[in-house]
Amino acid sequence: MSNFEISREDNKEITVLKLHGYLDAHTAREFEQSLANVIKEQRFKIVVSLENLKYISSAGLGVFMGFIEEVRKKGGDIKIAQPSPKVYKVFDLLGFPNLYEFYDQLETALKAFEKTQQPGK
Amino acid sequence: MSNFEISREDNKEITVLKLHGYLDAHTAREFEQSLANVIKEQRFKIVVSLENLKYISSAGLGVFMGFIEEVRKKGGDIKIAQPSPKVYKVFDLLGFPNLYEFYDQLETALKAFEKTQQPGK
Amino acid sequence: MPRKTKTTKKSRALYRLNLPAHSENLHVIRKFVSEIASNLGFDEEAMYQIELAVDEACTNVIKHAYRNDQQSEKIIKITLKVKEDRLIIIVADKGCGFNPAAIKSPDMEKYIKKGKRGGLGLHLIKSLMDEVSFRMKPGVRNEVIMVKKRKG
Amino acid sequence: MPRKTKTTKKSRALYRLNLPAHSENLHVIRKFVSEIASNLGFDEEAMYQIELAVDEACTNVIKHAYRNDQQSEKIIKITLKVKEDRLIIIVADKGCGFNPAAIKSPDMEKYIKKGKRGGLGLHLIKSLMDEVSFRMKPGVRNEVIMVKKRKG
Ligand SMILES: Nc1ncnc2c1ncn2[C@@H]1O[C@H](COP(=O)(O)OP(=O)(O)O)[C@@H](O)[C@H]1O
Ligand SMILES: Nc1ncnc2c1ncn2[C@@H]1O[C@H](COP(=O)(O)OP(=O)(O)O)[C@@H](O)[C@H]1O
Repeated sequence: MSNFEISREDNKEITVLKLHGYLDAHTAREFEQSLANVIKEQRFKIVVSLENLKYISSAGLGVFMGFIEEVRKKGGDIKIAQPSPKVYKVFDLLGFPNLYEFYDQLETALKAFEKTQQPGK
Repeated sequence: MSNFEISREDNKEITVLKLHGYLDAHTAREFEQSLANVIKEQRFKIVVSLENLKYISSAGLGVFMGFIEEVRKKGGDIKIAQPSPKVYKVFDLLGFPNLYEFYDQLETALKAFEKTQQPGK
Repeated sequence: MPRKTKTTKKSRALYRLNLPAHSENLHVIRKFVSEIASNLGFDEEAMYQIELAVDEACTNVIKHAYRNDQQSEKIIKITLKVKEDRLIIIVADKGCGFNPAAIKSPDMEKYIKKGKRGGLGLHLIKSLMDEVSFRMKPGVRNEVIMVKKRKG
Repeated sequence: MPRKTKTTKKSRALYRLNLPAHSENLHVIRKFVSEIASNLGFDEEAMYQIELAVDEACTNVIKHAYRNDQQSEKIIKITLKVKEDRLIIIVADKGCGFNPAAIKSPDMEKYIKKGKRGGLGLHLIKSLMDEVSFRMKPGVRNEVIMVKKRKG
């Protein structure tokens, strides 16, 4: 009876991870594992959809931080889509909008990957 | 920020009280007050809809018991409509189905008043 | 000190909640208990039964325990002991206490005829839980001890 | 004994919760705290802030407090004191303790470059609550004391 779930959709070279429920120090492991799996498959264009995420704590933010440098080195990115105002506020308090791209719509997050050719370096 | 609400609809001579949320020893007072008001207006044909009731404790059942005799003496009745299986189970454990009419549909509860002319004695 | 048997992490878990005996706290108590029950793998029906039994026991503390006792702090103490095969829930007060043996099962027909309410709480608790017992020390600690079995 | 000022029922309310320092209990803790905050009339945003600050303090207890201390019972103690104008929340452990003055605010750019995580919890707690203080007695009782003002 977990209060956190992840669903995954592969969309050409982009992978979308949709988070559902409560992301805290208990459930962060699951998210970490999912991200690690995607990266192991050499897929570096990642959108994390937070449309159904009800809650996030710093343990959840830590997972984003743990992978971003590696992903960007490989020419990819982790973009964050559809956070609720409450969830966005937490990212905002910790300065994430300076470091990550946030999108209100899933579609615009996906399109943002098309625009940039080989971003990063 | 109450977790219990009542809405009322008067339908010719029948009054429908719709309960929402959690009915416990704290919120039972509100239900009691609503029922008392209806009866004060000399309206004795009452359907209580539990479609949106998520929880009931014995304090909630007590409210039904407190008024039923008076209402029946006046030729009326309190009928109970649309309990969820969980909520019905509580009524069932205390033998309420022997004492009250339960209906799966609101409409059949309303119709049951038409069928009986001057029920009670 | 060596223990007799190796216990799993969960089988030793202990939860204690002390809070004011006010009816507005019943919702807090139910959420608290049902979240723990959910973590322990109880199904929806069992969760509802546990919530209801604890609510009834706490409602009794609020309504009855401190009635003639305006001086003492009106506190409900809830303890959950998680064992491998069962969950033990103790609801305790330090009010007036009562004699559980003297409480009869309610006769519903009579209740309705008299327009009298109540007497249902203990009956429900006994119906919903696998074991119920009592320990009374009026003014010190009165306990309703409820056991719900965990499915293997 | 006469009190200096007349306090309302709510202003004296005291809630205590002791439970095992396991991350699976974070959800229980958040629900518990937010139900009480809701009863006290805090709005949705304040509720989220309180939940999050308490979660962060408890996560620290789980991750850090008992690290080198396998013997002691790993318990989180949460106390809520409801005052007329504010809610005081104390998260306590009896683990190793720490020096709050030595904890610096995180430099996010550096964190990302190093791929290093953490260091965000205390920063969040300070951002979310109106007052934060600490009392350390390693092995006995280490407290994070958080205050959220109630709107008048
Ligand atoms: N914690 C308690 N402290 C004192 N008396 C209690 C307590 N719990 C139950 N009782 C007594 O047992 C009786 C039966 O309780 P119960 O079956 O819950 O019905 P009700 O609360 O509706 O009377 C109460 O009327 C009360 O006298
Ligand atoms: N309850 C506690 N017991 C022991 N150390 C703690 C406690 N809370 C915080 N700390 C210390 O403070 C540091 C900063 O905590 P925090 O800002 O939450 O970041 P993080 O937990 O991610 O390291 C921790 O790394 C730890 O050393």
